Amino acid sequence: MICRLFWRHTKVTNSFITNFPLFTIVLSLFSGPLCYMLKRRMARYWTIGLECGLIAMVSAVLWYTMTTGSSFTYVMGEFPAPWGNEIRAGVLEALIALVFLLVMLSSVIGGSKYIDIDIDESKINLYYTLINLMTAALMAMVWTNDIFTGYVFLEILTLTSCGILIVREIGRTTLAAVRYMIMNLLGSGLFLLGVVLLYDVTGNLLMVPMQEEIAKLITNSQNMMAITMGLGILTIGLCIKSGLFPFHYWMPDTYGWATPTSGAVLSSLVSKCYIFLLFKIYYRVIGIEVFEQLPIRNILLVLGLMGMVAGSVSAMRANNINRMVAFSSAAQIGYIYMGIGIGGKVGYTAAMFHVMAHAVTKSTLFLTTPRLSDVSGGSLLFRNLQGSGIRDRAAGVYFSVASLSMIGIPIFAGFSSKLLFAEAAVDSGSMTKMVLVMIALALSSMLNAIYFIRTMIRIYQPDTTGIRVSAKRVSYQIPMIILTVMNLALGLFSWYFAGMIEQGLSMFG
Amino acid sequence: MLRTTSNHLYERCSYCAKKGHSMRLRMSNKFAKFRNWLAGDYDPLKNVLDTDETVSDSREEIKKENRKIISEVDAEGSTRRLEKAEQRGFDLVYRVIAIVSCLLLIGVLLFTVALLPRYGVENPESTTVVKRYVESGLQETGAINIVAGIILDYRAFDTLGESHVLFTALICVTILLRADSKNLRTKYEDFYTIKQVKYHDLNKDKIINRVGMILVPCIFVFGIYVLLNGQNGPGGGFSGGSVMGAGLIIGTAAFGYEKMDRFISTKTAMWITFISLAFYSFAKGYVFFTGANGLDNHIPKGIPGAILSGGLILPLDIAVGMVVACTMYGFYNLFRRGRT
Amino acid sequence: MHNVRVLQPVQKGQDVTGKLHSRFSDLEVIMLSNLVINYEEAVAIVLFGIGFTTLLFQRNLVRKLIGMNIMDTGTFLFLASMGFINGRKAPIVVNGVQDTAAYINPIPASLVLTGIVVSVSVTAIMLSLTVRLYHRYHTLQLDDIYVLSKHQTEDR
Amino acid sequence: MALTDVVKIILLVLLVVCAIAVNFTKTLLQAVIVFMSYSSVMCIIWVLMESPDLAITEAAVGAGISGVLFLLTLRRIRSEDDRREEERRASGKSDKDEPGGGKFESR
Repeated sequence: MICRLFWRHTKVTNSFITNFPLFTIVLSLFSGPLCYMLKRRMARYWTIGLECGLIAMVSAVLWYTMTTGSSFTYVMGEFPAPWGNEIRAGVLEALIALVFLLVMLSSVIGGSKYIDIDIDESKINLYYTLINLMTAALMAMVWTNDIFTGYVFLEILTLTSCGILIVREIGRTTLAAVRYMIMNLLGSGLFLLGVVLLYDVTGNLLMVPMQEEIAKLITNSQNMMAITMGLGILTIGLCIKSGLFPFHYWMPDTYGWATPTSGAVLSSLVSKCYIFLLFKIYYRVIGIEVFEQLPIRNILLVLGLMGMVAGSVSAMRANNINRMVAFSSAAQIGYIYMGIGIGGKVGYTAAMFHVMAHAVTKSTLFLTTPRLSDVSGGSLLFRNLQGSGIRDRAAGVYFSVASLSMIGIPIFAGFSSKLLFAEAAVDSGSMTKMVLVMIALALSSMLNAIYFIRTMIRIYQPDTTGIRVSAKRVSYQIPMIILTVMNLALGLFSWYFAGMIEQGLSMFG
Repeated sequence: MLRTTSNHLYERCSYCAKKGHSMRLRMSNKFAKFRNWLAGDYDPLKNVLDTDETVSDSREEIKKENRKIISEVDAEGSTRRLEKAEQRGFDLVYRVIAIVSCLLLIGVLLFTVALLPRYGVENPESTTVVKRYVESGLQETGAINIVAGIILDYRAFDTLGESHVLFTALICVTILLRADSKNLRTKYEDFYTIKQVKYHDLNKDKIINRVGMILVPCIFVFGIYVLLNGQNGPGGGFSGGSVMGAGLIIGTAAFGYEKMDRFISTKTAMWITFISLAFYSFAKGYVFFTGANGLDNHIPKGIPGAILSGGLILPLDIAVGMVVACTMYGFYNLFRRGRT
Repeated sequence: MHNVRVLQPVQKGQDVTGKLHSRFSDLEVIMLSNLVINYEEAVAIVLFGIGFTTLLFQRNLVRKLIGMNIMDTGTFLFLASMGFINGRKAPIVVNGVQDTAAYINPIPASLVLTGIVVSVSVTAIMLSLTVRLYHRYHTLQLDDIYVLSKHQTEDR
Repeated sequence: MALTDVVKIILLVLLVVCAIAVNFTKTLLQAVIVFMSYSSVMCIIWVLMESPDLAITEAAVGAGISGVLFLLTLRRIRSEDDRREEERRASGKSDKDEPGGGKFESR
């Protein structure tokens, strides 16, 4: 009897878990206006508590999809697929959402000191409002199964990222925000036009019916021009927004001058979210077999390779540690696009793995650099950073771990993703592709090594003038430990995560 | 001009290189450059961003500095000409590239449009979706206006996001324009208040006051009409809300801030926004939850055509309208006087 | 079901075709007549292009924003002209007629409604950014602002 | 060709003219007014294209609120210019000392 009750209970729980994606979106949407009303301390506690709750929910979804081995769609409202909105959860979505939420939580806690310093007291609750709305947008874009919902939440993401950039009210962030917004508006306009073109030929907005229509059209070879154009425009829009090679010049100002939490969130989550949406569109709207025959893939590969080298070269020339880190994320975006460009299951796995690895690593870097500059007279220039790693031990260690991961030293996350990229290149079956990718990987890793090791030498060079400081705040240590552990876990158990991503990809199609 | 030591160094190096000194000298210079780079002193992006001096945000100093820059650039006439020429060259290239790419984009898009199927004929089955919306939309949503049925019932999730877009914009504008201690504006608050007296005493003008007396109630009645009839005809939350917002704006222009603050204060506007958005989120969350789990949501649809019909459409319209009206009024106030 | 619009334009198109047949090949004629028939879409694309160009080149920030608005409107017009069929009525049920052939496609209208609100939000944010920039740099020309910002120093 | 078609074509041409004219107006105020007329024309086109919902929203949001926001921005800028002029008069400096060559953007 008890056993039966328990069984029923678990069954109910199981089906109840399918509601969690909806709850993540609606709860974080609700906390936006709530934090608008709350005072700053309460807003902060509420945000942190909410993030923890969301992490629990998303973990449950991940566990559920992994044990049942299948994804589920969730109808938003009474009306099923081609008529109403839908969201969808599989292993890949849940994994990405989990990583995003963990990074978001760590960034919010780890940068809270600087939030208090950089932002005016009366506007701190507005900052948390924006963070909550951004979480909602990230969740919605990860879960969505509808291309127009993607557009709406993409706009929320754009506006919130502008908001968290300008909340530090100095002249440079205003200028950076104008630049950022202009690029992003071009991107949004192109994305919307692409969506409209695709809607015009398919007559649907949900991803699954769209894919069916497109498959039908392609077998009859109708409207190929419109499909290619729509996809191309949409791709250009999202590339501009995520900062692929020729469009990456807004990056350093944007990431470098924002408050550290914003820098971490913008570089590690927002641009990744655009890439994930693009990947989802390739996989679920166009169909991956169709996508692999289109020339767009090769263009992405070439741009990604160029971005890897160009970003690293720019990072080498920088004389300011934040600008260096920002330019290096241009290079890392290039890696991800290269993975999509290589193609094949391994290539996509590598790209998605690098999304997670880079999110974890880059947020660590952006959260440690202000600590290093704090013990060096508030300067971010290299020549003033001498010995800062010794003065602030904890920040130095976290920075070194993240740098080593960026370079690609074994046991760290960066190494595993580079290994996966190499494997994908070997698997791709094309000799030119393999050679190109290998050369670019080697070159980029070398450049990475040069500028990160130079920074590490710099921050560990003894300097007698400074005072030794150690980070006493628990609120700083905990998130940094979470991020470092995630980094190590992604490095050591990369096969496990790669397996999860592959499982997710097989549910994706 | 503010020059750091590194810039001098850089200039000297490039000077040597240009003058064609011996190879060894250049090599040693390069080595020095490398050493400087390792030390973080070498600054290839000369004068681009970072210098040592810290300058406070004070406007006076910034202005003084601007003047200094301009006068110095004037003094170095040749440099300026060079810079200008460089800039012009860059501009020319940029413009040509941009024009070509824009023309290319337009051309390709026109080409695509020319090849596009005309709606209805060669178009594949885009009709299944439309068919259900048109043929059973009235019964399923209770709204005569099919568009209202789509945005607030079939595809309500998009609209939920959309109203939060507006709220996000309000937050961003508040961050940018509300005066605070770190904002540049505070130091000149006095000046602004003086100016405000000069610009803002429109409400002392009798004509404007009287016209406002007549016009504002009419606008409000029209806005409420549009808002309440969203399910029965063209209109709905967004249009009705923005008409009401326009009414509030005209009221402020005609009657002045004191009267409007008595009518709808900052706190009230905040509470209205919060309650409307929270109601929206939870009502829609409830409907999504019940719909997905196959439960009955117990919301009566009402008789189509009546004002109290269309299930949740009317309350949602009202909530959206309130949010939009408060947001528009908030925009106006922030732009006008730097606070909501 | 959807033949109403088709019948009219194709007849119209044949007129054009007859005049042009001597000079152009078949595909070109079809394309040109398509452009003439779908003149709304063609205009929408032109508007999009003008807006895009303005957003990209115009140095003045306010004009850039107007260009952005024009670009958005172009996209909306493009979207709406897809659903529009000559001779059909607005999607508001009148006298209980619930036939697809009686009304235009209601989906584009609902999407455009969303888009208009997004575009006004973006405009508000960009305008407030403009105000802040002008307050700081006393100019609206983006090039000048870049030049000034290069010479200016900031904390950190 | 029906009358509505003719009207629509005229309005569309007007739309394109307005869109181009934004780039060639002398002052920003003119540009904003041209843009507001653009929105009004757009509103009529929505009515002709049988989308009354869009027409109402465009009239209220596009021509109304957006235009008001643009005008408010211009006024903020003008009041800045006024302040600048007064300061300059107080300090007795000439136009050339100002960045931007002493031009006023708003006029």
